[in-house]
Amino acid sequence: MNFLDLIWLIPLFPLAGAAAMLFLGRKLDPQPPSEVMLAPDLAAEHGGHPHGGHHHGGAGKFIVSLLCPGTVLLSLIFSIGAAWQLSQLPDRVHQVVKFTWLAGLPFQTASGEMARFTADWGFLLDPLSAVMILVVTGVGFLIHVYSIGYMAHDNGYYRFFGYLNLFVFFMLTLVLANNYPLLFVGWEGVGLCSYLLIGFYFHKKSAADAGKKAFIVNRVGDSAFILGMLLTFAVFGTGRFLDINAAIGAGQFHAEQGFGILTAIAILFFIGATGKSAQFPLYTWLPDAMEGPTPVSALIHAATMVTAGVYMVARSAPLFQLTPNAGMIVATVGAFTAILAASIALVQYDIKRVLAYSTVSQLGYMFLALGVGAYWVAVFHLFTHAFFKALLFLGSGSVIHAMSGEQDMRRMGGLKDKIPVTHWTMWVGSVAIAGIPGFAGFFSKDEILWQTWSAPGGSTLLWGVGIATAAMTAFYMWRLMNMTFYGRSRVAPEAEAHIHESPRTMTVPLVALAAGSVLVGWLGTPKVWNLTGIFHGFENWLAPVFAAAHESGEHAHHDASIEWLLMGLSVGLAVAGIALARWFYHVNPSIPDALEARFKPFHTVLSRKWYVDEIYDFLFVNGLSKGGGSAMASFDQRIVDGGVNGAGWLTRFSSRLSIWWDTWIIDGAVRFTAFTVKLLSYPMCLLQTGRVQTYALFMVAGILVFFGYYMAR
Amino acid sequence: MSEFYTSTDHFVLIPAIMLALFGCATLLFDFLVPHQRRFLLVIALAGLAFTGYGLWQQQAYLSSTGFAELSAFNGVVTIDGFALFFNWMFLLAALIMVLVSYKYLEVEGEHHGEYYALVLFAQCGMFFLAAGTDLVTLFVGLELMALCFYIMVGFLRGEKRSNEAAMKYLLLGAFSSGFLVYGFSVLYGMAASTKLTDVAAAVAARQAWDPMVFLAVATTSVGLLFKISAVPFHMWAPDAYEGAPTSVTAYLSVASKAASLAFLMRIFWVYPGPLAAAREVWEPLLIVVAIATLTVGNFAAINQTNVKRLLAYSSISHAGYMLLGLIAGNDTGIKGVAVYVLVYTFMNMGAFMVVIALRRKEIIGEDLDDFAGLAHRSPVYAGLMLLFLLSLAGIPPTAGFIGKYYIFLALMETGHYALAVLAVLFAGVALYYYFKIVRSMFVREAVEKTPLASSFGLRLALGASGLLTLVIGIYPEPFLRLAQTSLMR
Amino acid sequence: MDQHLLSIVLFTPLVGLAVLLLIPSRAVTAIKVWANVAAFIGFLVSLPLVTRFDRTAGGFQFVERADWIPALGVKYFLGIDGISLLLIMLTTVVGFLAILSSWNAITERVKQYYAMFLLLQTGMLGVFMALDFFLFYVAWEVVLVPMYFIIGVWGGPRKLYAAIKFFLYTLAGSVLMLLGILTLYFQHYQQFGFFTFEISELMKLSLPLGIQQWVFWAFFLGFAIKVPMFPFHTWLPDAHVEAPTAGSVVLASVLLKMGTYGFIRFSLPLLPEASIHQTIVRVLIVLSLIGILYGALVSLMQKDWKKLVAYSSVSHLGFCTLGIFALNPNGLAGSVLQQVNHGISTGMLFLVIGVIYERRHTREISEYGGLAHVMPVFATVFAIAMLSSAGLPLLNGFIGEFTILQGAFEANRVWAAFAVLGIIFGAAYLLWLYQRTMLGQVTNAKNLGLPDLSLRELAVFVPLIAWAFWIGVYPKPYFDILEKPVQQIVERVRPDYYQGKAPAVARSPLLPAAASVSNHE
Amino acid sequence: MLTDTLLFYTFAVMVLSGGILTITRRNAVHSAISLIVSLLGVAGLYLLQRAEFLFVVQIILYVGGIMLLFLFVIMLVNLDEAARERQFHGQWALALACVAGVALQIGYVVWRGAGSFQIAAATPAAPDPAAATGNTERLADVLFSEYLLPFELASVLLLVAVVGSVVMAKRRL
Amino acid sequence: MHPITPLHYLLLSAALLLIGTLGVLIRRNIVVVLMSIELILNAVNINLIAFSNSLGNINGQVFAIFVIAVAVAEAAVGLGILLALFRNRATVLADEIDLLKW
Repeated sequence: MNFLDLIWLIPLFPLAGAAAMLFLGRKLDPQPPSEVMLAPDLAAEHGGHPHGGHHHGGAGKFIVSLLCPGTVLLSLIFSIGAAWQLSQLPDRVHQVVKFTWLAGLPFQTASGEMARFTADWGFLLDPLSAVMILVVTGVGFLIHVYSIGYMAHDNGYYRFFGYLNLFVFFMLTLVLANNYPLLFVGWEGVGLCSYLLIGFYFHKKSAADAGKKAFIVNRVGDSAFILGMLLTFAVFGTGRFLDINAAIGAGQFHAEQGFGILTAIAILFFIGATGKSAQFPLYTWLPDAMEGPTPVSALIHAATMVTAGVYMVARSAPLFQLTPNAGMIVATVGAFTAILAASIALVQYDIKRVLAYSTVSQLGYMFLALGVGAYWVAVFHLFTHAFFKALLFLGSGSVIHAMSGEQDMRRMGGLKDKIPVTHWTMWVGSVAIAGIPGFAGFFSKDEILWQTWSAPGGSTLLWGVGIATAAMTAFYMWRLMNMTFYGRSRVAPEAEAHIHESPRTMTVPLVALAAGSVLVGWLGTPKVWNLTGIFHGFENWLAPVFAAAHESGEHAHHDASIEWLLMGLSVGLAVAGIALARWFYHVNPSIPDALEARFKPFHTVLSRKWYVDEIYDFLFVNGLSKGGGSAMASFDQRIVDGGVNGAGWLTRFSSRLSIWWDTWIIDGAVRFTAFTVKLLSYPMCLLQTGRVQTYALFMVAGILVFFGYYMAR
Repeated sequence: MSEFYTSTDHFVLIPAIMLALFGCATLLFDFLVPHQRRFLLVIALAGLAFTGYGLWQQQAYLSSTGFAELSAFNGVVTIDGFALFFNWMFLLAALIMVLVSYKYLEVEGEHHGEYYALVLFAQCGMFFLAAGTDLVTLFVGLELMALCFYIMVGFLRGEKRSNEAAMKYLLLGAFSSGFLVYGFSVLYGMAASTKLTDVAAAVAARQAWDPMVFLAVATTSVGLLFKISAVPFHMWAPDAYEGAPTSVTAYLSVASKAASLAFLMRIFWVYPGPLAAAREVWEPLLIVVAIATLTVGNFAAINQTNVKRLLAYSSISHAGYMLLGLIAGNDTGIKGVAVYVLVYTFMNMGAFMVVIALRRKEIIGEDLDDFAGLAHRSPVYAGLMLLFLLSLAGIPPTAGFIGKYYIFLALMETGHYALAVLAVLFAGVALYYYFKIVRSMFVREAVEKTPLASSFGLRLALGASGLLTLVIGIYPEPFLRLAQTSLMR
Repeated sequence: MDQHLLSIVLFTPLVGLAVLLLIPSRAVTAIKVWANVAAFIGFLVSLPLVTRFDRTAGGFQFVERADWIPALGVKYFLGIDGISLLLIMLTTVVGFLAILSSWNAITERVKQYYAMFLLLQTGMLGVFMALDFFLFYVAWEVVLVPMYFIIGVWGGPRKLYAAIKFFLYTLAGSVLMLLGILTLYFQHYQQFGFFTFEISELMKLSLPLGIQQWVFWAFFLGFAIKVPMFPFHTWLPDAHVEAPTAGSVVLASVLLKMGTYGFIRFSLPLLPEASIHQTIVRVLIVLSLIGILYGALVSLMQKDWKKLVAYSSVSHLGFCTLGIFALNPNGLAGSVLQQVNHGISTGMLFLVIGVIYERRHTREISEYGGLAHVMPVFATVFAIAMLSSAGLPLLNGFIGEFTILQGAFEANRVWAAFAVLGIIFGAAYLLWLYQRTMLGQVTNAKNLGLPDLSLRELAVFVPLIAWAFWIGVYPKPYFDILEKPVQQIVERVRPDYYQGKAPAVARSPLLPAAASVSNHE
Repeated sequence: MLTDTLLFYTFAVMVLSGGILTITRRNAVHSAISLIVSLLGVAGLYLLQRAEFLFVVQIILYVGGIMLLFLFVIMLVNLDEAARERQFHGQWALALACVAGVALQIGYVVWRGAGSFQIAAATPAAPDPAAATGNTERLADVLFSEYLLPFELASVLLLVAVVGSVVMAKRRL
Repeated sequence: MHPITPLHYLLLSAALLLIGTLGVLIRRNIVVVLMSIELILNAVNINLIAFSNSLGNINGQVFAIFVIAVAVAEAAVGLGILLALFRNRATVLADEIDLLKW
């Protein structure tokens, strides 16, 4: 069968699953969606993590666990089929348009000719989107499977899977869309799902708040994205990727040196991306998003959704080619975010937060790559990162599962033998992310660094930042490994009791992902290794997409020696980082505390995450009043009071103002009129004294006026 | 027939004669066979019927011969479309009034033949107010009407408030008519004649700002504006309206106002309009008066709690609207005034009739509280009242809107934009106090449950007015054509 | 049949009313049943309008023209184009659902209640069908009275204040509008020698800009108060908060649209020069933008559930006016579509409030929380309503807002930038509302036993939800319906718009040259 | 001429002084008396103006009729305590001011347009009408030809007056 | 000694008119108020007669007759009402009858 023409089905399978869950879910899984609780204190302990034992509850639940991963599997199969058939095509582009979705009316483009404001319900399959759907469906499927075990004892089991499927649907729509508006549909959709899934334990206030924060921060980015789209329409008269690329390819537009209209578009898109992909300054929602169940963190906040921004920028590569300034901004922001997040990750104790910041940092890497014009590398890193970061999250999930919900690494340690599978898989993941040669992370990261060094857009400074980040990454990952699996156990005795390896539904995906984390890297080996064929598969595969990018990106070839040198340097640093971490947290655990004591202020700054949240707090929420207090707590407090992340303080002030305005000025004016009318009416009644001669007097006064008018004339 | 009294004279005079005759008839009948009130009613109605017949004949004659007018008694009285139109209005008002009075007077315990006689005599006076073309005729007609009203206002002789109202009304009325006739004397001095045509000629002969003309204008308008209760000559109205028997109030507020308006128009505008030539003199005065009238009428009405008094003030403001039509002064304006009078007759009498229905033994029924919960007790009455009030406020599709519509249009046509804006805004204010009544009818709970005092006559009149108020609002065509034909000469 | 279709649609509710009056007040159930039936019939008879409507034809269809008051040159002149069609369908559907929704809500004076609703229905339909200004004005005013009673009799504690406020505000505006109408009427008489109120005739007028502006402002007062645009909005929250649920629904869904419809149908075509005039456009746009942000901001701070939604209406209607005065096809079409959307989504939101109010008789947001545990279906419905109101893609709101934004953006990029802010806030206050009421633990014992949606209530929501998704996923039919009329209006205001930019720039200062304006300043 | 002038001023003084006394006398009876004086003065002016018939009417009707009516009423409603009451309304000063104002204005108007008030016979040099036919006949001619209708109307008016005063004055009908 | 012109009569009548007005305005005793009204009407008559004479036109005198008739009628009815009022209120003072006000 012809998968290429059926790509429009790929998103629909999960949608069907989601719909089924929405309508039939409660029938299949009759237990209440979530027990009603009056006592808030119950909420805390009801973290929603399953406590021990795992037996599937009822046939209904079983059907759910078959159906939902099943749909994703189906999509996976179709995706693979489509991808394979795509590779057979000469130009490796296939577009399927089902119908005109947004059928707007004619309008005048900036240049003045008429165009129609339309957007297809249409799908574009090219190497880039092929990679994405493979990642989404593949990793997505594994995580679905994992969730079967992980969520086994949670309430709203069906709800969880429904949301998850819905997410997959939107994500696939996002990556398959053939135009910006439809991409935006997926874009918003995944945002919604992340909101729903973060707030899955919606009885947990923190969870709900985090969800809201995520949604609204994203909305800020989205608004920029919308403007970007509108500007695109104004300039190109269309939102179709192919048409835009064609227009650019046709040389209608020239590279902008200053800040022209194209740069404006590019920057707006990038702002949108920073929202979705948690780049500075809009990254703060991602760590909070860890309130959600771990599989969600893995799928949405590591592997797929957060990479949507990267995908979108890559998708707009031809545009960014024309706007070097925009590219520079992207690179800078990426690099800065990378090192910032990494530095924060150095001192976190919550295992998931470490990973969250590491994700932010890795995304920074990708944007760095995009910024310097090495698009395929960015996508490559996205690809590898999807595997090992998902692996790490799932692993941490498995750990947390084993520790019955404990997330603080200071209460772990020595778990190596208790949960071996988890340990080994996570070991692989850490090695991969640390950038040890042979593992996936190494290849992509190293390529990024090399491009940063060599590409015209790149610079030594950016490279420096990158490599420093690499070293930090190695350090905090192995800090995590050491604190969790090695050394003596610091586990609370009662938890000690039932530490157990996770069920097979959870370990199997771990293993699969671990395998991936080793292998996929080999698709893009460094040029200097002079391997060929499959070992350069990734670049070649994506070549047609970034063709435009490449001519210009094709830079004067440096001599191999430098590349070897840099490679060695980065590896060396990685190893050093690992060693240091082992020394600190395994060999001689006292050092960190000593250091912490020595560099108290610095440590605090890091552990307070560079006070970014506080700064926002100060800027937007209402720092002017209370600065201190536990940062996050007060932050959320303010958010909730202020109503919205960001403009909270401003908002409260201005809306107070406007309410005041309403009641006093506008209504005031009205009431004042009414009041005066009433007021005037009293004297007018009082004139009516009831004395007949007063009346006569008034008549005479009238005559007086008449004559007066005659005389005054 | 002698040349004293030609057939034309007779033909023209028929309605007046009928009214006078039946007036005397009621008096006599009441004197000879006392306590046969039903017959009194019948006689009065018969009188009105004959009058109507006479008017009908005149209408037919005019339309058949195509004459613009038919003047008699060597020109002291003239029947033209204008006169006929207004006489129809008076007749309708009187008819309704007589119908509703029967039960009401029973309730008040003041049921006498004189009452009907006075109604008919007042009609007689009004006839000459609309038809007279001679200062003397008009003056005597006015006084005739006025006297009847003084007496009718004070008809509840046992009632302090009725006496007081009558006294005030008489004193001020006589006072104002003193000025009026003073003005007339000046006019006579100018023209050496009392015929309106001659006067008009004489006034036109002098230049606009001639002091004598002005003296005439000033003094005359005092009397005229008093009768239509325009500010600052309005102050009798609220007291008289409140103190008078409600049926009389209704009649007073409609018929007397309409008659005086006809009078005013005869003097100021309608052919031969003696003072028409001096327009530039009196227009500014009238504008000021109109604004004052609208303002005072609407504002003072706002915190009235006595419905009769509230309606009294509202009728003052309506006088203001009619004046606006006169100020605009073009055909639309005059037609507007006519239409306004037409619709005003129905809606205002209707509103007062509901008040009458609320008057029962031991229940005054004039206060806002007496209206509370009327919607439950008798939804029909409440609905009708709502209709009348909406119409008074000028909300389409009710008759009131048509009237206001013409006024506004006339103002826009003649470029009185500021006045137009003022007028429409006051419509808003008016709505506010009318809806005070609506509110207490529909929203508040009933306080007392005594059934309403309704009679066949009342129901008939009420139904008719309600129907007309609605019909004129929805399909005004025939009525507009009537006004059109009657006023354009 | 076709030539009387509109009259049939128009008068069905009135006939229903007549029959209703014959039913004795005691037979409450009979009254309820009949009212629902009548409203439903009203909906059914309006369906042929859709099926027989010719999308390809410009101009008005189903035209009905008869003398009404020849003396004034008033005609009984009905006719619809795409714009009216959509609003009429909205009216019939929402009207029916509103009546259906008040089955349990209204216990006293049931007969009067339903009578008022049927009367209201006719009035609103008349407004959207009339092609004769007089008829339009009459219908416009007819709407006021029943709404006054619906608020004033069956409303909340401060109902009297709210009701009279609503009435006076709207009346004040509309009487001034009447003066504007009369000016046109008289001008036409002077230019052509006969009186008429027909829009088509009045469009032949050639008025000096001065008069056009005066008339425009007169109209503006009438329409802007109804919409309501920024400084005139204060009647809205009161009216909404005090009105019974169904009242709020109709008020928000249909009544407010009378204002925007007035702008589209009358201000633009009749006063083209004034409508394109710089200052006027600037003022209106600025007011719209203020309305958007301002409504959103105020909503954020509301403690009262219903008031919040009411203020959100101000914000949404701001989008509609923004779209109208972008004066280009997408702006207008988006605006009309957004009017329908607002009708659907805000209607749903008010119904949601009604449902919960019937159960708990309070609208204090702080009274609620964690309802998602107790009433999952309800929570889902609310979520959909909220998302469609917040403009989430694949729901109706997005299509409208996005198209409007395109229009605004085309006109002037800075406006669009501001309007986008409104979207962010929109998400904010709605999410926050949802979170405070639906999520978290059940903090209030009173909420524990609340029953979930009954079938009847669900039946009220389902059509609206379906509609929301339809517009969101496949809006093409709507744009097809709107294309012709919008084109006519745009060509009326900017004759050479469709010829492309070059002249347009010369004519209107609204379109900045491509390079000169960048949108992030 | 001289006699005319003198008479005019005499009567004028009667009229005005009588009027002033009427509105200033404490006792209503005195007011009535001074009103009679004033009315007589007016009658005299009629005579000066060759309106003999009116002169008679004035004497008989007013002085004879109306004044009696007044006096009856004064007797009926015994005004002794009324006489003891304060006589002037509280607003008298204001009223005086207003009236004075109006007086000035009228004066101004008259002075301004004295010319326009100079009434002259439409037909100049009218022969002394009294010589031709008596004033009364001419009056009658006009009254019963030209003013027949008002005359009839006046009868109705008087009837109403009678009925009215009866209705009002009688204790019960 | 200059001749007497209509102007003199005009001024005289104006004066009488104002005196009457003053009486209406300031006298509390309704009887006297009615008298003042008589004064006003007489002022009118002076006017009419003066004009009639100087115009050599008799109509003025006729008019005057009607004015007198009206004066009589008003006086009669006025006094009647006064009696009715006096019966109920036992006062003839104008500013004491103020039940109806505001």
